[in-house]
Amino acid sequence: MIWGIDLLILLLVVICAIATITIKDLLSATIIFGVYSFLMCLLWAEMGAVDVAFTEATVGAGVSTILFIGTILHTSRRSKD
Amino acid sequence: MKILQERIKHTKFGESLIIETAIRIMVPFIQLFGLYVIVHGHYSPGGGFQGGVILGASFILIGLGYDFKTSLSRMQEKTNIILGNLGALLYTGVAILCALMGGLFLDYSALDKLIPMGPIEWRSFGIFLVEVGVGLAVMSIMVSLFWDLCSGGDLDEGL
Amino acid sequence: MEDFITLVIAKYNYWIYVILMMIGFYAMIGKKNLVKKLLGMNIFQTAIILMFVSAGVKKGASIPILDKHEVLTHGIEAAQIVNPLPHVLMLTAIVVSVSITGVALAVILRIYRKYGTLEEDEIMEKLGQ
Amino acid sequence: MIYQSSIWPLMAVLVSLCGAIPILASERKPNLRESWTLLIAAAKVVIVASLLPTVLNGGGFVFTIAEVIPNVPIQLRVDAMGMFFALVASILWFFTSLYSIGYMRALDEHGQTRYYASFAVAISATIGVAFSANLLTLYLFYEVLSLSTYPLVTHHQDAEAKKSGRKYLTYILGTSIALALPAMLLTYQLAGTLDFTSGGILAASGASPATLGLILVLFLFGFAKAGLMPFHGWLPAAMVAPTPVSSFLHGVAVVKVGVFSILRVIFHIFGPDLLFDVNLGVVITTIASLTILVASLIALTQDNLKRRLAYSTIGQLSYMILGAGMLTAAGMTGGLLHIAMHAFGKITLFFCAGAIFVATGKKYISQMDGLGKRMPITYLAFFFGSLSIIGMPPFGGFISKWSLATGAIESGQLILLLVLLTSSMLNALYFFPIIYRGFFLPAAKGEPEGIKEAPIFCLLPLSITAICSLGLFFWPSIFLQLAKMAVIP
Amino acid sequence: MTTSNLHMYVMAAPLICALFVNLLGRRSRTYIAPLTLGSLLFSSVTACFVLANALKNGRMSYTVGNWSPPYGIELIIDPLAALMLLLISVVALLATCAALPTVQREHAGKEHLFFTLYLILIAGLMGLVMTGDAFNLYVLLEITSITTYGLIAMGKGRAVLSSFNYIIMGSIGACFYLLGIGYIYILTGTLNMADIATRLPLVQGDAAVATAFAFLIVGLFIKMAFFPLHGWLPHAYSDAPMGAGVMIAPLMTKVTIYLMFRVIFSIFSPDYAFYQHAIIQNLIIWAAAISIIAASLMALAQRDLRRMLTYIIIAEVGYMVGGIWLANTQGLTGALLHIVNDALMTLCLFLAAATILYRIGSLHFDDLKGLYQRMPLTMLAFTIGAFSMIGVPPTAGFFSKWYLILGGIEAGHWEYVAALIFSSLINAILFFRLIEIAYFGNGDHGHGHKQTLPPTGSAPWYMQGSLLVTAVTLIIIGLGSGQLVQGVIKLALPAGF
Amino acid sequence: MKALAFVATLVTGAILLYGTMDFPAWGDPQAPASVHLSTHYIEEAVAETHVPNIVTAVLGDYRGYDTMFETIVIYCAGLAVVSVLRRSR
Repeated sequence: MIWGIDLLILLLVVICAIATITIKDLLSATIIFGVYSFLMCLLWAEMGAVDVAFTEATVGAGVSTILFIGTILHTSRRSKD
Repeated sequence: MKILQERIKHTKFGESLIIETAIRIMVPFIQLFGLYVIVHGHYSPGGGFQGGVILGASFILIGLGYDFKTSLSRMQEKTNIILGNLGALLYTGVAILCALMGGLFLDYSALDKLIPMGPIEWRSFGIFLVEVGVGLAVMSIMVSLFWDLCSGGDLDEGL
Repeated sequence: MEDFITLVIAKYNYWIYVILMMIGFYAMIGKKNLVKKLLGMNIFQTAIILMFVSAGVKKGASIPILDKHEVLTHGIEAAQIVNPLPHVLMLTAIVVSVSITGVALAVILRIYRKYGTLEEDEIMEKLGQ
Repeated sequence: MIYQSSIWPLMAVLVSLCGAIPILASERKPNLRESWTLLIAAAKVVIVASLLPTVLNGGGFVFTIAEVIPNVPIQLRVDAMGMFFALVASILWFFTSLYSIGYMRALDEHGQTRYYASFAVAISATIGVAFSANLLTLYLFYEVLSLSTYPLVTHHQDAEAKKSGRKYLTYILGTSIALALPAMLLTYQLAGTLDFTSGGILAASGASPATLGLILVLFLFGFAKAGLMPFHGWLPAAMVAPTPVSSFLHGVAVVKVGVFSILRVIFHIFGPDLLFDVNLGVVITTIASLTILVASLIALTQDNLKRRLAYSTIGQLSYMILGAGMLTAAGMTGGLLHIAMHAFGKITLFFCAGAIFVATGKKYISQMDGLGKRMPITYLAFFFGSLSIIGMPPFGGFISKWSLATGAIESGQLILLLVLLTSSMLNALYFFPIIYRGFFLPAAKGEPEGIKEAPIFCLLPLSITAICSLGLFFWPSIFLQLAKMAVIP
Repeated sequence: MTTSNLHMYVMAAPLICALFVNLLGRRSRTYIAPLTLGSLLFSSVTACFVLANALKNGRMSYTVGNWSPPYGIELIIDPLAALMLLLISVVALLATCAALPTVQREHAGKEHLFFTLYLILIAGLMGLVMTGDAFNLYVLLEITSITTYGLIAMGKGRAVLSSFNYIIMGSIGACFYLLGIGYIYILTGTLNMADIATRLPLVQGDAAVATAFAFLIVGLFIKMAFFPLHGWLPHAYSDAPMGAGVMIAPLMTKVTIYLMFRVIFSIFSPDYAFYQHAIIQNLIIWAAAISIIAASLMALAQRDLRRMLTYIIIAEVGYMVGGIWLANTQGLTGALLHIVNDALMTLCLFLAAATILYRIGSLHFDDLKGLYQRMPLTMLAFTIGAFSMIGVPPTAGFFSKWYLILGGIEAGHWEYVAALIFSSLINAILFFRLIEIAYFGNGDHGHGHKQTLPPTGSAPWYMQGSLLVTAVTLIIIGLGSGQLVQGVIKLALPAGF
Repeated sequence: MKALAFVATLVTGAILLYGTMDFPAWGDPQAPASVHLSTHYIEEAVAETHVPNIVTAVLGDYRGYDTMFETIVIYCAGLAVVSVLRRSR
């Protein structure tokens, strides 16, 4: 286990999380959230939790993002904060 | 003008031959993989839930690549709901069946009285059964979530 | 100082999860946009999942999928395999989280249909009239 | 005292409670409904009277309904004190039922079914209070009584009734929840039981005098039905009710339930000895004396006949509490006895007020000039009643007042005697003008000629109760004996 | 195998029937009522046997899947859990009688969806009271939440907004609970409540245990709408469809309070929860007192029956939380008894509200004039429920309040005692205001408010029947509270109380 | 409002951080979580259920009750979405 990569991913995860909640365009925020999920999934795979990683990859980065996008397209992309 | 609008409505916007073909080729493999993940959950990562999501994703992909109507025609809404119900029913039914067969709730080895094949083997098989149930339910619900959320609940116009 | 650095090395994973959790929590209660709140909720839940998964990690251990015959004949040393229990729990938690997300999105759609906006303060203004 | 287990106390309570059902059922047949009412009233008198001999012989009955709280069951018990009150209430209910029929029919009131049903529940609760074996049971029936009288007070369902009903509930329910309930809980916490035991249950608890004083004050004001000032305001307000309600409930049942509860607390929760030891009798007598004097003075200024009677009631109620507060045998007997004597007197007065209203539609004393000549029986009865209240011989009121006065002397607090005498004088001052106006002043000009006595159903009960007040002077033995047995076990 | 599966059938019946309601109900409406009522009736009857068994044999440990306790999921059926099972099934059964016609009117075409969610919610609540596993509790908590979100969002008006608000708050609560469980898992390595309880005292880290405790309790506080965290409840419960509110309002908060009881006594020890942090204990009791007073005052400001009732629910939560944290026998007895009583009281009032809504089409105070003449039986039951809320003997509400106040006196928490009495008074005002409106107003001189109300028909007999049964039960429970306390609740109190 | 949220977040985070002080070091094989329950699963699960993927074994059998409700949760989510979104006909 190379803790450099570990730390890098963790840092990226935090950056993605902050970006997700600060970006005003909801569609972008959702996509970044997908990235966040995917990074999370990497992290867990690296920690040995393959099943969880698998699930997160299919659900968090996949279906969840699509659902978000579907909703946003039916509502509005705009966010004041 | 009106005719033009009609025509725009009928020519499926946002579709290209490449995407359609790619999806047409990919979907069966994705579904196969989904089934593999469900069935092979005992020996590799995955299981009912992940496989179910993948199966569902294949239908979602149809909905994304083609249009809404096509995905609805591939999987009837009614069938979908019945499948989801059957999945949940399979799980709870097995659980109850274990209790009715004289064991405890969800004690798969009690099913040995039904078909004798060894209590431990039954545990393995019981897990398989419920995984299939989970897979069915999850697939159906994922598709249903997609349909409803991406069409705003009307099931006519999708993404 | 030495102690502090060892503490950092030993615990930084936990700290990252606390930071993520704070980000999510803040979005849930501080943001006005309903979708943002929901994204915050998802971040919150992933943070918790991260915590659980971290709890199952063992240095130098392998994934919890074994060789059936090997194990049945020779047995296995528990320290070689990561702790599978948190994984199981978190599978459930992920499912729960996606279910809630689904329901919340449906509710958001209805809210938009009714009020034409997703900003909390604008909705409140509309209600006030 | 040996109590024998028996279902009859429960029957005494239930007979009218269950009686409410046939009354409600026969809504469309007034005659049937009124027959039910009378039948139930008669049955109640019979049941209560049938328990009397045993009690007079020093026995008693007990019946446990449910075991609700450790050491505190919901239990009925018939002892001398309860018997005393139950007897008064059940006899007078019979007369009131008769009177109600006449009154309600003459005025053609609406909602008579509800009226009779509520009345039946109310009398049930009254008997329940009388036969309660412990404070919890008493509280239970006390609350039932408060709630069941609400429809009676607000019978007219107009704005004034609404206002009075609100006031009524605020005072009665408010005090019972805010004051009596905590007091009861404190008692339970200190004593571990709530059983009425002669000699009291708090004596053994070793509570400090301050705590005891607090509990006592909470009880005194908590049972606001007794009308101790400053929690008396509901009684004049409740006079908007039809007169039979005022006469029976606010002359007898409701107010006496309040007094009875306080007497129970003094006799059987604290015990006179404990009160004497920590010198808390003074608290009771002070509050009671103030109420007596102030209420009598206010009564002088009232022009509405029923309101004057209401203030008079407030004053008279405090006599009973005053008697108990003297903590002497004679005083306590007098207090208890006054329940009966005042009941017979006051109900007569209210009946007369009602009869006047039925016959003439008049409510105010200033309009009643010269009525005595046209309604001689009513006015004579009124005369008897007021004499009894004032305490003149040969009327029942004299006996209780005499006993009270003896008690005051025994206790050495001569100021109390002064209070009694002053108040009697004030009583005379606010009653005699009415009679004087009735008999000796000429009727006002423009008075319609056709005024005559109220219907027979009104007239009969009031004559009987008036005669009873007279008779009680000569044959007070049953009540006297019961009162004595209650005070000296 | 000596252990019985009875309690599992209690829970499984609504669960399985829920799936069938969805399958068959979409074909024809006629399947729904028999399936729903049948399963709940079965549950109620079975729950009686479970309770009898539990009283006879004492606490029973049941392992799902026949794995010995720390490895498999353990269920605990003690008298209290059995009592809660019975309570839930009976309340649900009675509520369903009112829910069926209401839903038929409000959500025609969606009944199968409604009742599927409804039955799963009931099954989830039943699972909650039995579980002995901390993580299983989380999953079940989420089941109940997610069904509730759905049910509430089906309502009219601003229901969706309330539902979203509830989703956010509920998720925060559940996440906090999960965080607490995570901490405990990291410290002890187990999820079984009994196992945690044995291993927790050996754990070195005091800070982590305290954090875990704080998050578990705060999470549950959010879920039960305890005072500063109550903001979501009034809207959520008053905007919910009446059919759902009738069942959710009596059960949800009560079950959560029961869970708090379980967490305190099964995971932690009373010694840890109450005595090591006396400041926290005082703080919570103060919060309970403030909660009671504030919620009562808020209720006073409402002009709609259902909103008023929701605020009363918050006040009642204060009663029970305070009672548990008083940490003495009387307080605990009172709190547990009040869980039972309050569920029935709230049920009675909500059933009455549902019946009135069905008939009149509105619950605004101005529209309730003269109800005593129009619906005497309903108002009679309502009055009994109101008396119970106020605490008039011999209705049930009086007796639990009795124990609670005694507990407060014993513990010397006078603020709590004062709050209880104050709230009784406020309740008296609240309900008598209503009773006055319903008793007096003759409806015809409406002051401009008299709009056209939806067409009304008299409520079906089973709706009124369940209401009357509830009202009578209130009195029976009141008279039988001695037996209830001695026979069940005394057995349920943890050791040392 | 934002300030309040921020403060609440900080307080929550601080408490959580305070709690992590007592945690075992990250990846410690001797941590309580790694030595108590999970060893049983790792060592016995295959023999007891004949499933080599321990996660599946625990998910499907040891904690099958959880998983059953997990399925119900997602089932409910689907139903809830349908019931919330569909306009009633």
